[in-house]
Amino acid sequence: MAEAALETVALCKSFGALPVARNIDFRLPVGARHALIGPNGAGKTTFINLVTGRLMPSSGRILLGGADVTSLAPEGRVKRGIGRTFQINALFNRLTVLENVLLAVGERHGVAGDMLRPAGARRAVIAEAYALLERLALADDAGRLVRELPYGRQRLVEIAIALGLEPRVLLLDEPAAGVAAAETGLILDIIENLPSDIAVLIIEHDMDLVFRVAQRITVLVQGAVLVEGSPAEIAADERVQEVYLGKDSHG
Amino acid sequence: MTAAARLPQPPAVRAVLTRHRLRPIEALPWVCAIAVYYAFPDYLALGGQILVMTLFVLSLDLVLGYAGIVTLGHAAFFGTGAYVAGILAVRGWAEPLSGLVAAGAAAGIVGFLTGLVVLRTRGLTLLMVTLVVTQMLQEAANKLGWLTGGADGLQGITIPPVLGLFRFDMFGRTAYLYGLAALFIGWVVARTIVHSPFGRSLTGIRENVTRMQAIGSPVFRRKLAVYVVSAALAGIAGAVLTQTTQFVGLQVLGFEMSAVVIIMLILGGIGRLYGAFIGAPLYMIAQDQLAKDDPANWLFWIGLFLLLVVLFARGGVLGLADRILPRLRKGGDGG
Amino acid sequence: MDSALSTLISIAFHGVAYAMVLYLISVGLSVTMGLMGFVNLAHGAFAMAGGYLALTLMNRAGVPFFAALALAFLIVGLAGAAIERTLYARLYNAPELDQVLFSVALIFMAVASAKFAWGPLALPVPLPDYLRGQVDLAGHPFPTYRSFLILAGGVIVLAVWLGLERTRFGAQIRAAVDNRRMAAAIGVNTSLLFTCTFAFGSGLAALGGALGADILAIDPTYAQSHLVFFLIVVSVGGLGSIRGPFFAALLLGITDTACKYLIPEFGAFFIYAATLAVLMWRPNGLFGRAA
Amino acid sequence: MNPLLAVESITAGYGATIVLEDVSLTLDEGSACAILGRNGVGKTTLMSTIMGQTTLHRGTLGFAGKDITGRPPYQRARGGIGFVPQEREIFPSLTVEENLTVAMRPGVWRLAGVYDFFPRLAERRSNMGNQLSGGEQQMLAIGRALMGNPRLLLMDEPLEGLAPVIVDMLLTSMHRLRREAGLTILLVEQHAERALDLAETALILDRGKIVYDGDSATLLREPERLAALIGVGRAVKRI
Repeated sequence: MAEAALETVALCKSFGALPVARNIDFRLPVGARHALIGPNGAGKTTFINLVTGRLMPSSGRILLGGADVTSLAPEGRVKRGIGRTFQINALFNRLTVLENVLLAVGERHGVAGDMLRPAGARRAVIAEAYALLERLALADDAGRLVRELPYGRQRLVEIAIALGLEPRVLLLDEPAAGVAAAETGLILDIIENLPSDIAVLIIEHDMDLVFRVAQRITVLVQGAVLVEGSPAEIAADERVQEVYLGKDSHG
Repeated sequence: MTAAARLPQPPAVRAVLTRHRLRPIEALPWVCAIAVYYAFPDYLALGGQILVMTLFVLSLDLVLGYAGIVTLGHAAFFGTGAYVAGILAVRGWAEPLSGLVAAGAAAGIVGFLTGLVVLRTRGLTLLMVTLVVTQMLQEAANKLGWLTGGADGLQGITIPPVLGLFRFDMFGRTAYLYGLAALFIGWVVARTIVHSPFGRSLTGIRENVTRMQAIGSPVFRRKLAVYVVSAALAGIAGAVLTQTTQFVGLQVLGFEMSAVVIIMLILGGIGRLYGAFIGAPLYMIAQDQLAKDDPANWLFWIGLFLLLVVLFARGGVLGLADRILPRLRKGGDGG
Repeated sequence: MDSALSTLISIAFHGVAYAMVLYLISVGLSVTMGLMGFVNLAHGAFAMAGGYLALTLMNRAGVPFFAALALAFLIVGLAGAAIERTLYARLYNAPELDQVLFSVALIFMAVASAKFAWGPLALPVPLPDYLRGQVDLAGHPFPTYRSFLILAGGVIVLAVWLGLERTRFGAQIRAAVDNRRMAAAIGVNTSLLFTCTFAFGSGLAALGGALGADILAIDPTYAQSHLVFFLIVVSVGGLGSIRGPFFAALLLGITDTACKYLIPEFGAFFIYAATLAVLMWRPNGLFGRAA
Repeated sequence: MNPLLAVESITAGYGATIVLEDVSLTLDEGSACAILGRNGVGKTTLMSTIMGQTTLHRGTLGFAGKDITGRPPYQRARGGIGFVPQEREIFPSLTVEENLTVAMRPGVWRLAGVYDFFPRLAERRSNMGNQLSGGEQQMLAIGRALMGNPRLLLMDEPLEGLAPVIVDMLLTSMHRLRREAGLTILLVEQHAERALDLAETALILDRGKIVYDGDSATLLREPERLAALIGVGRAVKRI
């Protein structure tokens, strides 16, 4: 069995009496391309928040590269290789594109707490950040303020920041959300060309994108895993069709 | 290092590589300060106070302008420094430099302890907590009359010559240079921090805390660190004020003190390191000229002015300069 | 034993009277801050304006006590509406720092204007004869004016509660505090609602300032020196709440009175410490909802 | 006859984001239209845009013969658009009765009428808004919209997350609203068959664009096509 980059064991979370994650066993092998789909309120973003540490689970365990990180603070998990993007852009709007990525790369190099040496003297950090922008075709915008970019380009900066962390597990929360249809292609290209050793988990409503990117798909319904399988299996699965077409299983 | 050697240098990269380098214009405040010393010997007392306030505003800029922490209680640290320096001097530890260090350390400790509380809150709660902490200190200073002189202020402070050489004279020459030296050191500290990776990450915290957490930044620790540094600098500013004026009163811990220092920062330009160097002198000189006869009206005009700034001129003097200068230069260098 | 008891009664009595004033002034602040999310530090200026207006009407123009109160309520309320429309409304979505600066500017201008118009000293409070002296209740003598204050405050508090709990306008306000967007979606004109609420809150503050002139003296620094107490009532009570600030005001009024009686050497130190503790324990106040 | 609602090539979203692109639809008085599509395709955004709660980048909105494009939400509500939002958004610090009366505007629907329609609400009239079950909240949300005596009722997934008994009960109510009250209804619904049963026309959105605009009977007759348009299988088949 291939090594798991990310694994959750019997993960549960409740808000008061309301369970939002029920006994989720999930396994993301190294280098996987995996999609998480499900109706609104199925608990997809909750799952991401549990994995990244923004929420603490009620019970269950989270393993990163085999190590238990269940009680680790969010920044500790980033250090262990988790990177994420946000459903709604969460960028440093009044900084330039390059500076946005620099912050992430600087944190990863462990230099961001340094009060003494100038940031501009960290040439390795800057070189790496700029190379990343070149890879994502953002180099021309490197000096522009993020808030001046069109929304679709900002989505790319989201991904660039996450990649600046050199994550082993990359969580993409609706990477194409809010982008005009004409621009989604670029985002898709980027996702398809991600380094093959990164395990990617993508939450997405856009089925074209999901079926083009994912090797495996997990369907989440009401906080629990309904089914997991290959795209073909999911497409053919009766229960999934019911969820999406709303046929009443009991009537 | 090989990657660094191959680093291409388009303008965006060059900007990051060179931003921390000293520019000639950065000598301007210091040249001005020295010039004032020789040109206006009669105004050195005011000049000394301007230098103190500049340091105080500079310390606030770190917290408010860079880290985005909206505090209504920065006077807590200024006042702590002022009282510690005064009390030490009255109780037999009058040597000024060590007094300055002790005051800075005391303010830093107060910053650390209150920061543990303050920085866990936000919005109105944060405003309230900072305000209440300062009120608490002021009330303590008010009621501990045996130690602080209470409402009458702490009197009878005498400071021996700095380094045993420079006596605080009645013209305020030593005081001015002493304040200038303290401000210079404060500026070096603030400038170093602002241009360090730590300083950049503060900007990140101001712009988007959620994202900072998601890139693995220990946000609380960073905020606490800058809060402590800023508190210590404010404390040193307060101590300089005590040592050079040989008096401390309750107003150093007042709401108006906290408010005025924010106003000076807004006036000069927030989050820009040099806003303090413009806002504090401008405010204090205007106050000196306009408030002489009628302090009440001065408050009205500064209020009205602030109102107009908030409604129409965000960014202060430096912000206006940013908007006007490019227009003047237009045609000169189109790049 | 008897003297201890009468001290307790006296503390409770003066504390409650003080609390009424604090509540009248602060309740409008709580509702408007909860409704509009605006950090308004200048609310005390409206109380101060009410105090100056009422006292001047009585002192100079010989307007009767109750008429002066009513006029203060009306005029300051209208002024509040005008200021809300022209100034506050422009900053509803502005950063917190701008709102803080804006309201600090208003405080400064209010303080300076008051000093210019009325001089630096506190105004005398000309009470009508029937509110002077003492009344005897169950063997205890109580100052008549404070008793009246408690009574009047109680009536106004009750009226405000009934207005908010029993009228459609009150329901609209509560709905908008709960969920501004949905309130608009059922046809509530929220910006008009804001203006009305702001005007009413300012009017109540003016009433509180005028009624409480005997306790919180009307001098030019009023808006600044009592700011912290008004904010404590609101933040400890919980933003947007009507009941929260009432209990917070009672707590603050009685504790502060007790401290002044029993441990004057500490001043307001314990009040601040207690506020700090409460905000640490419940950052949204005792009756605030979780953010 | 002029349509009651005319949405003309709108592009809308939240701030700079774009969720809907070039969407048009018209709705005649007394008709009902179901909006279908998977999650995240912009159904809720369409509702919010008609209500005036989103950023409209392009396009116009007409209602009852008037241009309401720039109108604030409260004017649209007063003009006759009732909104039942997805999250129900009951006012928690108001009682059930206050939740209803606060939305009251003159017309045939009054408190007594709503209580007749949903007797359960009458039983819970003095409970606070946050003490209700999901089904009761849904009834209250619909009742609240009715109190405004709307000509058009926007309903965003009114059946989601409810027990089957409640779903049946609410469906019956919705059919009655159409038949007896003659209300015009725009309905977003996950359960395609139910929605198509209620509404005579249907609109299917995919990724912010309209991919089907026609009558619902056609879709009901051709489940294969319906599945292709909203099911998860479509993308695979295309590849």
